[in-house]
Amino acid sequence: MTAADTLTKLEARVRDLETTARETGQNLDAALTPLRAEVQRLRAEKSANLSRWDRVQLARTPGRPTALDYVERLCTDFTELHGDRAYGDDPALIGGPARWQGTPVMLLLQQKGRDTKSKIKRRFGSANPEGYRKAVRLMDLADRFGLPVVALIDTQGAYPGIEAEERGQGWAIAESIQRMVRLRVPAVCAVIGEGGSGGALAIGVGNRVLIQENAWYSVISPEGAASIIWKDAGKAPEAAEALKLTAPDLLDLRIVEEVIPEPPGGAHLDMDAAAQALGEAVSRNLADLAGLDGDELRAQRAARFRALGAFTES
Amino acid sequence: MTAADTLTKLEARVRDLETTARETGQNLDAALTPLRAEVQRLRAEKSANLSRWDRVQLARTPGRPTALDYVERLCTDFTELHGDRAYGDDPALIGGPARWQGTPVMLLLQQKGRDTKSKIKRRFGSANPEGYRKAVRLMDLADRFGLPVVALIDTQGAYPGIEAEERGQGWAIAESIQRMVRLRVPAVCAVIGEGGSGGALAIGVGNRVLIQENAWYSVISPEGAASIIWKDAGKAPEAAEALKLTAPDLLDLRIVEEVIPEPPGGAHLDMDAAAQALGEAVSRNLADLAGLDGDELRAQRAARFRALGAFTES
Amino acid sequence: MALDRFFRRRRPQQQAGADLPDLWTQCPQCKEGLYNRDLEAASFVCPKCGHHFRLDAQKRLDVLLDEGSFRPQSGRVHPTDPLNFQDTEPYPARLARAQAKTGRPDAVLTGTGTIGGLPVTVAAMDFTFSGGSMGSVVGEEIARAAEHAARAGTPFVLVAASGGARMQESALSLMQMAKTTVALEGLAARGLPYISILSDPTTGGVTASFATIADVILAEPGALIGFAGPRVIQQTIRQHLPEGFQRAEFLLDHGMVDDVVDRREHRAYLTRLLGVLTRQEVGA
Amino acid sequence: MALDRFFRRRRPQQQAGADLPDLWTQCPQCKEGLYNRDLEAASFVCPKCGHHFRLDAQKRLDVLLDEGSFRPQSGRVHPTDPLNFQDTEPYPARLARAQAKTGRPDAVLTGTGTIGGLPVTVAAMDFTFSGGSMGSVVGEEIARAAEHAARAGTPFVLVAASGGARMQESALSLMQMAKTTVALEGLAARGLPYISILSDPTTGGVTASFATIADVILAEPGALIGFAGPRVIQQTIRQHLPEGFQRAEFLLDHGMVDDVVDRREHRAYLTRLLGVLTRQEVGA
Ligand SMILES: [Zn+2]
Ligand SMILES: [Zn+2]
Repeated sequence: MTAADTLTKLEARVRDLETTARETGQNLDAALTPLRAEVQRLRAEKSANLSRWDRVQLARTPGRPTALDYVERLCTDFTELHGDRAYGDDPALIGGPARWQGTPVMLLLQQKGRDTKSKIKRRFGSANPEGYRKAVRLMDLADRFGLPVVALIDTQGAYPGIEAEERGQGWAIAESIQRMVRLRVPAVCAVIGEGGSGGALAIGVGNRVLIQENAWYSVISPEGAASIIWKDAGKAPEAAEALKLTAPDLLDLRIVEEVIPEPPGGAHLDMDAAAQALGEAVSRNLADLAGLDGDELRAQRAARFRALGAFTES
Repeated sequence: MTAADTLTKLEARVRDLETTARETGQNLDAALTPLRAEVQRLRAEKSANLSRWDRVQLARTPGRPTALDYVERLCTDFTELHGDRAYGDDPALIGGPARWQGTPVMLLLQQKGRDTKSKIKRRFGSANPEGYRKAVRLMDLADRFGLPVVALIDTQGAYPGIEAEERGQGWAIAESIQRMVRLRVPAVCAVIGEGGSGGALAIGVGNRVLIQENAWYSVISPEGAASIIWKDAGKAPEAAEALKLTAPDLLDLRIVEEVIPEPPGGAHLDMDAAAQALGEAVSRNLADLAGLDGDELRAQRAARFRALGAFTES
Repeated sequence: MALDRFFRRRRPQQQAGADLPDLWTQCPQCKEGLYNRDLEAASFVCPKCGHHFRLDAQKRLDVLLDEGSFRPQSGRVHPTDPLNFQDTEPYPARLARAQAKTGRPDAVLTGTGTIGGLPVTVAAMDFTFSGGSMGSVVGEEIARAAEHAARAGTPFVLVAASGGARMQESALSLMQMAKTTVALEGLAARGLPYISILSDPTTGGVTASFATIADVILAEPGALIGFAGPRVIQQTIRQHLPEGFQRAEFLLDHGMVDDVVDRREHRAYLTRLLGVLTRQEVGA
Repeated sequence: MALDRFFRRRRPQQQAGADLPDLWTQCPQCKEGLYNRDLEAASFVCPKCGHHFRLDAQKRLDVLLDEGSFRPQSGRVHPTDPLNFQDTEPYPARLARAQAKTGRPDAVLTGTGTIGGLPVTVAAMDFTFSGGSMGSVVGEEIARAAEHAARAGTPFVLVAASGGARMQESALSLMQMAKTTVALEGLAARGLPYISILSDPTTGGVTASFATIADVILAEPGALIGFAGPRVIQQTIRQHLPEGFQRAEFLLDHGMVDDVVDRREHRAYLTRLLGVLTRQEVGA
C-alpha cells in the first residue's frame, strides 16, 4: 500500500470515529489523538513530495479558501467598495478598506466564488477591465488615506472575452501595474491559489510578494503552455514541471520573498490555521515596512522589480 | 424701410457689383468701397441693437465657424489624439497638441461638424462621457509636457442619451472639471458659439475665460428653460432674455474676462477676421499667464472660481 | 436641463420630512398606512417595503448624525436676484415662498456633528426648498463646509438631493459646480475623507460636480440619480427608457456608486468606513 | 496565453524585413507581385493596397529614423536558461537558432537616432526572433533604453511587435512587465514624451504593460493588437469573433489608440508631434 493510500484510509477512520463520538456522546480522544497525529505526519510527508502538478491541483482544490474566506477570518470593518466609476463593477476583483488583524489597510482581492452560482458570477476570479480600473481607484484611495495595500491574488488570468478586449483588457492591466508602481504606501501581495499571468501581476507589484505553500504563479497556465508546446492541454502536468511555477521555485527565482506554510495536506483542510499563517505573514511584512516613507516605499518597490530577470552581459 | 431691410438690400448690391466686376474684369472699387463701408456701419449698428435671442440665433447660424475652422486658421502642427483608453473615441470633443499662432499648446475642442454628415457624427457638439474622459487624458498630457491648455467651447450641452447616462455622464463631467481645477499649466477657454450647461463648463475652468461677441453661455438652453417655465419651448426668446446669457451679460457677472469682437454681422460673415480676433485674444491671455508657475496658476484659477456667485451675508 | 422633472411637481405624501399633517402616512410604494411615529423611528423608511421617503435637510441630519450632536453653521448667507430674473413670477417671490415654507435661507443645511463618536462636517441639501436647486448660496455653503472640514481636520459628509442647478441664477449657478470642486481640493490635499450620499433625486449639475467626485459615493435604495433628467432624454432620443434606468441599483451595476445602502444603516456604515479611512478606533 | 498564435506559424512571404529571397514578393493581401526594390522604397507597404508587411527590428528603425542616424545600444545582454526549460527541445537550442537567424542576442534592438532632426532613444521589438516574445533580455534592454532616454533627455519611441511574454522564462518573463513599467517612470517624471507604435502583431504581456502606457499610442493599419489571442478567446467563449476584431482600426474605434498611422507617415507624424510635445522648433 502506498503512503497516499494509507493516508486516505486513516483519514476515513478518523472521520468514522469522529462521527461515532458525536453520535454516541463518547469521548474517543484516546483513540483519535494518535490517529490524527499519524494523519498529520503522513500529510506533511506527502506535501514534501508533491510534484508541481500536484500543487497546481491543490491550488485548485474545491473548498480551498478564497480571498473572502481569509478576509472573514482575519479582517474586521471590511467595507467593499464597488465600481470603476466609468463602466461597471467587477465581482472577480473586489476590495475596500478594512482592518487586517487590526491594522487599517486597503484590500484588493481576486475572488473566485465559493459555490457554483458565485463562481459563475465572479468568472472564477478572472477579472474584466472594470476590475483592474476599480483596483486603480482603490489604490488612489489607499494613497490618499495612507492605507497600506494588501492584495490577495487568486486567478487563472484576466478574462479572455470579446468585451474585455473591446474595453481594453491590456490597457487596464498596464494601468493597474503602473498605479501600483507609484504607490506611496506599503503594498504586500500574497498569492493564495493561482497566480496566472498579467491578470495576477496587475495587483502583484508589492514591496513584498508572498505565496502560499501550494499556490502557483506563472506567465501562463500549465494548460495554456501545454496547448502551445504540445498542442495538447492534457500535457499540463509536463508543462507545470517546465514552468517552475511552485512556491519553492519562485522563492529560488527571488520572485517572492516568502513562502507561507499551509496546514499539512493543504489550506482547505484547516482554513483557520491557513488564515492564521497568512495573517501573521502579511502583518509581519506590513510591520517591517511601516518605518519607510512614501519615497522610500516607492523606491524600494521599483528597485525590487527593476532587478528581476536572468541574463548575462558580454 | 427698416435698417435691417436697408442692410439686406445693400448687401445684395455689393454682391451684384462683385459679380459684375469678376465677370467683366472691370475695377469697380470706386463704387464698392463706399457701399461696403455703409454695409459695415449698418451691421455694427444692428449688432449693437441685437436682442439676446438674436445673439442666440447668431451663435447657431449655419456657417458660423466651428472650432476646427479656427484651428485651421490659427494653428499649425495640430495632431488630433483619439480615445479615452477605456471605452471609445468621441468626435464631439476632440483635441491634441498644436501650435497656437506658434505657441505650443494642448487643444480641447467642442466640434459641432460642418456638414450634415459630420454634424450627426459629432452629435452637434454634444459630447458623451468618452469625450470628457479624453479631455482628462489630454489635460494629463498638457501637465506632463508643460503645454498650456486652450479650450474652445461650443455645445448646447452634454449629450442626453441612455448610454451616456449608463457610462456616467455626470461623473465624467465632474472629473473633467476637477482635472481642470488641478492643472498646473495656463488654461485659456473661449466660448465660440454655444456654451450650454455642465457640458460646456467641463472644459471651461480656465485661468481666463473669453467669449465671442455673439456667443452665449448659460446653465440651461433657452429652449430648456422655456420648457420648464412655460411648458413651451417656443418661448425660448423670453427665456433667453431672462437667462442673461450673452457675452456682455457674462462680462457684467464677471463670469468671463473678455468679450472677443466679431466682424460686423457675425463671425460667419468673415471667418478670417473672426479667427484673427480670437487668435489674438487667446495669444495675449496666454502671454499674460506665461510668467506664473504651476502653483500660482492653480491658485489663481481656484481663486477665480471660488469667488463666483451672488449672495448677501447677515 | 436640470429642474424639469421635480421642480413643479408636488408629492405631499412623500414629503415625510415636512410637517406631517396627520397621525399616519400612506406609503406611496406599498400603499400601507404607516403611523408617523413608527415611520420616524424607522428613519422614514417604510417598515413594510423599504421605500425611502424623501427627507428635508434637518430630518436628514437627525437621521445621519449621533443624536443631539448637530451644530449648524449655514444660515447667514442669503440669496439675491443678480439677474433680476422674471418668469411666471419674480425670483425674489419664489425665494420668499421657499424660505417661508422651510424656514431656511436656501436649499442647504451645513454644520458639524459626530457619527459613531467621530467628529464630521456635514452638508445636507434640502429638496423641499426649490427642489434642492443649486444657486450661489448652495454653492457657497457647500464650499464653506468643505473648507471648514479641511481646516478642522474632519471628514466631510454630504447628502445630495437636487433637481440640478438653479435656473434663476443662470451662469452663476453653473459656476457653483467649479466653485464647490475648488473648495473640495483642500480635503484631498489633507487626506481627509469626503463621502457623498445620493438621495432621491440627484440630477443635473449636482451630479456633474461635487456629488460625484467624493472618495466614496453611496446611494439610497431606489433613488433617481443622473445628469440629464429622464424627460429630457426621452425627448431627445425618442426611445423608451429601460426599467430601473437611473435608479440607484442601476448605477451600482454600472460602476458609478460604491454601494446602495439602506438609510437605517448609514450611521453604522459610515462609522465603520470612516474609522478605517481615518485610521482611528471609533464606535460610540 | 501569449505566444499561441504566432510563435510557430511561418509566413515567409510576409517577412519582408528578412532577407528577400528573390527579386519580387507577392503581396499577401492583394496578391500583386511587387519588386522588392519598390517595396523597400515604400517602407515595405504595398503600393497597391496599403498592406503593411512585417518588419524586423533593423528594417523598422531604418524606416522610422532619419537616414543613417541610428546608433545601436543593445547587444551586450544575452539570454540564459534560468529554468532549465525543456519542452520539445531545450530553450538554449531555440535561442541559438533564433540568434543565428537574426544575428541578434534576443528579440529587441535599441539605440539612439534622430527623427526630423530631433534626437530620440528608440527600441524596436523583433518579431522574427521567437515571435518577438518578451523574456528577461527584452525587458532589460527596453528598461535600459527608457532609462537612457530619461538620462539623455530625449523622447523615447518604441515599436512593439510581440506574441507576448516568453513562456520559457515563465514568471521571470512576467516580471518584465513590471520592470519595464518601473523603468519608464523616469520619462514621466522628467516630462519627456514616450510614444509607442503597435505593429502587427502586438499581443499578450506586451499589450498589458509598456506598450500601452505610452503618452501617445499609434497603431499600424491592420495590425492585430490585443491582450488575449483570438484563439484563446474563441476557446473560452465558444463564440464567433466579430469582423475586424482586435485590428488597429477596431482599437481606434474603442478609444485605445491615438491614431492609426500609415508607416510611410510615421516620421513626419512624429516630427510634428514631438516638436510640439518638447516645445521645440524641429523638422530636418
Ligand atoms: Zn411601503
Ligand atoms: Zn497589396
